Amino acid sequence: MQSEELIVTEGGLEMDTMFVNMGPQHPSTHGVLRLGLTLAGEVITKAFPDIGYLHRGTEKLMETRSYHQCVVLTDRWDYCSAMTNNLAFCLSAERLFGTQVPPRAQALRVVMCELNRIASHLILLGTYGIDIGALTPFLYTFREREMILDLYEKCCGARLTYNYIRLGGVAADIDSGWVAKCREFLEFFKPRLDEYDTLLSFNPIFLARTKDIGIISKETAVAWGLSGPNLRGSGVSYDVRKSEPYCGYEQYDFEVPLGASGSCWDRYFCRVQEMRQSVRIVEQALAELPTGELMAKGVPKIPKPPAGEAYAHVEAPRGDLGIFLVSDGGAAPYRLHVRAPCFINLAILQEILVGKKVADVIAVLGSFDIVLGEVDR
Amino acid sequence: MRAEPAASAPGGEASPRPVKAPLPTPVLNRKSGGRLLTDTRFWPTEVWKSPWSLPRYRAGAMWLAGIVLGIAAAGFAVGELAVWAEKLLALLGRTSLPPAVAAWVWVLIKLTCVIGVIVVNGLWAVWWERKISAHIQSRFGPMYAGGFHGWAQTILDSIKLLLKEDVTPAAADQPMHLLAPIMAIAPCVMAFAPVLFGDELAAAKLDVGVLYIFAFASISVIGIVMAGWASGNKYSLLGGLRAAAQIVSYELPRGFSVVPVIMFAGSLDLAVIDQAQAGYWLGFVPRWFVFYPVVGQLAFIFFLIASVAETNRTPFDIPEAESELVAGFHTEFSGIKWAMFFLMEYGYVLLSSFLLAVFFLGGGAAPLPFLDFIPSWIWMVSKAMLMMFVFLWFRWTFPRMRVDQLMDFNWKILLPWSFANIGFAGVLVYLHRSGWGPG
Amino acid sequence: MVAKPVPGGQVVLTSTDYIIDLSRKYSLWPLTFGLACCAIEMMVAYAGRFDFDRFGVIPRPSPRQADLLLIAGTVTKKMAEPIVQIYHQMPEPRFVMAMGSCANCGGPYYDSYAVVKGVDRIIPVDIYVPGCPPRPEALIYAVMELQKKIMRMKLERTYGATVQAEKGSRDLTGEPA
Amino acid sequence: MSAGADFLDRLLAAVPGSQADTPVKDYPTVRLSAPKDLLPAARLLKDELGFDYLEMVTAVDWLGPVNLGGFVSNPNPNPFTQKHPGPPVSPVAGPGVTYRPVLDLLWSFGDLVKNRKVFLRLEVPRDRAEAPSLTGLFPAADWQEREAFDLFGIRFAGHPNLIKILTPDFLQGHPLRKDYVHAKDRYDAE
Repeated sequence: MQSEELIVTEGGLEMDTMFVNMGPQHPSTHGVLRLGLTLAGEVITKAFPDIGYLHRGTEKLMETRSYHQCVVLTDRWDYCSAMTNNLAFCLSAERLFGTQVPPRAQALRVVMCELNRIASHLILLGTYGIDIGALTPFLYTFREREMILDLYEKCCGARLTYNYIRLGGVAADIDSGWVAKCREFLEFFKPRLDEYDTLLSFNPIFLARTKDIGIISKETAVAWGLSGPNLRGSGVSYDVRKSEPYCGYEQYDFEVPLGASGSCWDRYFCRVQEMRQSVRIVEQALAELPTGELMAKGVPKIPKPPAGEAYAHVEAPRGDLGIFLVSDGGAAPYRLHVRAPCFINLAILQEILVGKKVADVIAVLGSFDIVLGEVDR
Repeated sequence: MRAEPAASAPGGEASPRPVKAPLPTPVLNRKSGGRLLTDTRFWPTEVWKSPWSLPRYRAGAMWLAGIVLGIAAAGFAVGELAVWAEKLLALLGRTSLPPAVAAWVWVLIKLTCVIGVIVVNGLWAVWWERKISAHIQSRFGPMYAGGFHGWAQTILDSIKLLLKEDVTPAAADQPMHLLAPIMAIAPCVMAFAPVLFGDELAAAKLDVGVLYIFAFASISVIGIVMAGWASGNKYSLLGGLRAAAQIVSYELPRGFSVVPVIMFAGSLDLAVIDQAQAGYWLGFVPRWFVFYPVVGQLAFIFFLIASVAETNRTPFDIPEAESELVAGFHTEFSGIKWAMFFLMEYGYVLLSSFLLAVFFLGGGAAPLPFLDFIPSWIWMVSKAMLMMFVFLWFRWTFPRMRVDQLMDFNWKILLPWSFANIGFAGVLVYLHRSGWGPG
Repeated sequence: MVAKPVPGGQVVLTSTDYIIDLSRKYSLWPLTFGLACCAIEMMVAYAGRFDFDRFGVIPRPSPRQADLLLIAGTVTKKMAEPIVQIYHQMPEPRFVMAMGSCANCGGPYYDSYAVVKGVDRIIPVDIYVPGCPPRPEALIYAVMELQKKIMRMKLERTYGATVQAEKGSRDLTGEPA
Repeated sequence: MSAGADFLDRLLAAVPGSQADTPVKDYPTVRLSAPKDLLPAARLLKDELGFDYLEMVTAVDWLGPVNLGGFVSNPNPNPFTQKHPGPPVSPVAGPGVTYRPVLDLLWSFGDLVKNRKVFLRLEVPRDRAEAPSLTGLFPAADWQEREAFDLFGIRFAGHPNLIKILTPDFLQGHPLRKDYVHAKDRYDAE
């Protein structure tokens, strides 16, 4: 797409454009995304995001995997928050089977998914700081994230791809030491959030770089189908945990933080406040953790669900993750479609980046918090 | 993980179950006194009374004190050697060498000293920055590269860089690609001529020292733009053009913020500026230009900001902004050519910190009267290192500004204020001339 | 003269070899280049707890200044050609580390239509790191293994992975074939 | 979903060839009979009924069990492990399901204010899969339609740039079709 044609800027100045390839290997594209930017000087006239560099075709692979084997592949979509991928797939499959998950497993699912939301937002905090140039918050946020990963290691054994939420329940139970350790982490983490606010959120240079950059109005956000903190940053209050509560979210009270103007800073600050709400949810969930068994009865080794279709969606840290599952009665899902929030959030870049400077591209792209594993599936 | 074998279960229970083989004893972590591996997991939540109660904290403090005293002792030793320098000069004079050749040999000796300072500073500053950045970010810096705290890290880095393959991209403009690093590092070395390393310790005694330094310091921007253009890579072209805009526009406030100092000292010669700051007010406040009522502090801050921008360091490091333009103007340079740009950056950081020390912190003058016995060059080097610490510390705490914000800040805030500061200096000099101002 | 016991015979290193290998061993600069989930574990390895900087490993943004190409994630067919381009942009002596089972042999995507089954099909590889994703400790152990391998390199054969290309990536001794 | 069902009757009344379909696991679905009904239905949903949030555009290929030729795993270089056993679950046709050579398209519209959701379905013949594009009404459909084109080969009339989005450029055919057979390329050699 070499477009070196002449353009006339509004000031009547004739400038020739330069095609810059912010290619698959770039320090701040958060993975393998290629942005074809047509620059006039430092201002962008046309942006063409090119994806597919991490397309592994998992939707095709799942047509020859049994339901238990599919859960493993779901970890690798949004690898920053693997727990919510598992949850979305298991909710959709349980709707297909009609199984009822025991209350203790539901509470454990809520605790694990909220901890995963905190860990995923901490990754954003760190890498967004690096994109804007502040290299130190990355180290502090990853130090807190390490503590969450220790908690996951204690109960489900893995650090990143947990495979913990299974069909009909949860894989392993947590021992009493885990609850004490988790409370210790929450106590340690609350003052850290205020520390990040002083370190990065209200830093004058950071504000100057993100305050009124990449503004998305409510209508464009809804028209482009954004979801999650990107939609709530523009002020549209749509959270799947509130609109269609699953796994018992209606028992916990938490607010949904909204942004004021839809700028990069609002999307970023929505995530910081969401972490505070997640801490509240985990505390309430740990307070009255029901007892009982972990897996629903009667989930066979090779499950063969009745023919039919099911759609379930979950509030993943990056947006509204939905799984559309079709079964023809066979051992493998006949068709599985993932409504990937990052894939849909990324499409708006073509419209948002026009007229921005090169430095703003990084600020806007970072504020969308995309993970290429989920974009390309 | 039950360590004890099942046989030790209470005897009374009739155990139809076969006695299981006892679990193998787990592998204990020898270094941590035999505790299980998982127990050694350390969470930052463990709060201890005070850091001094930890033995390794006290050991670290002792090491630090030892290093500082070692440097002070080395200072005395070298101080005595300075006497030998006079004898060496006299020896040169008395030998049968004609005076012109003797002068040339003396210039060569001074030249090797200055180049030695820049190269050794290159090694020291990179290691120091990696250790500072590590400890700011709650991690260890280089630890294993050559023994205690990775002291040989940068020496090994430079040897490796010397032996890297020298890649010149096909799309590059070959001669310019080779010339760019030379054009970048040469002015930096030449700018070090009049820099004062002690009360009279300067390579060349120029009475237009300040003018000379600023003239040569701004030539290396040509090298950067040449690097940006010559490597045929769109990112480096953007980086080179940004560097040209930034360095040239920050030259102005840098020059104007030094004018009050020159007005107070009355001459452009660094030695005279240094002498003008000897002595103390009211017995203990040193007569440094930074302590002049309003003018000193403002000039110090403006010069510091402009020097940070001059050396392309955060928050002004847009020419080699890592997250935007892959590696800015030195994207296509590998091996020793890239090391030249790195050396230039740390050379200018050293130059700026020495200038800050001379102009504002009374280079060579002891802060308190009774500390006069320490030689002047130790005060100069310690003030320069303090200023270099400020430069390095900026890089790990500030985010990066955007190109137009950076330009607005310079032309709309820094430059007008430095003009105003010259006005205040004029008022101060007038008050001083009419008898009752400070100094 | 330092004689190093190595599988398949002795390798005699002169003192200059030792110094050059030591300098290459302690300043391995990888490229900031993450593909998939292993990239997150690589970032954790750079972060505070498993500090890579202790070994002198600093991520460099541009391939021109990098010695180590750390393939962290699934190598898809669309990404294969850029990876080969980056590999050839890196100056000698360069090393390649395949991190994670996707980079080693395709991993959980062994029968996918869009994945290259292992990065050694397109570029010669020095070190394979098993795991999906491998723990940061495993990554640090792999770097230490690479450092041991570098210490066995002799002066006239000082380019790492390319030598393996002629003799297949299994031969580690660097002996003349 | 009875409270929100009034919009269903208005939709069924307005769009001629549409009738309520078996719900996709308790979400109301409407099956359209011809591709030309899609645009009026979408415009009605967006303007009058307040469904201005297009969530998902996807398709299901009802040809039959998936053809194993679409999965290519290279021979295992390790001589000691036994021959590769092939895919874990051989896809056998389930009972009571009628396979037919058709691509079943699905659109999901959401109303964020009143918290409602409706699914539109449309069956399109496999050999010339044509459907009108919704990018005029909903920009969100842009990339999802390109993905449906790339993986299923459905041509969306009126789409600004209908080109490949996910699969590599040299990949022949549309992978998610049940009869897709993978043509070996240079990365699958030996």
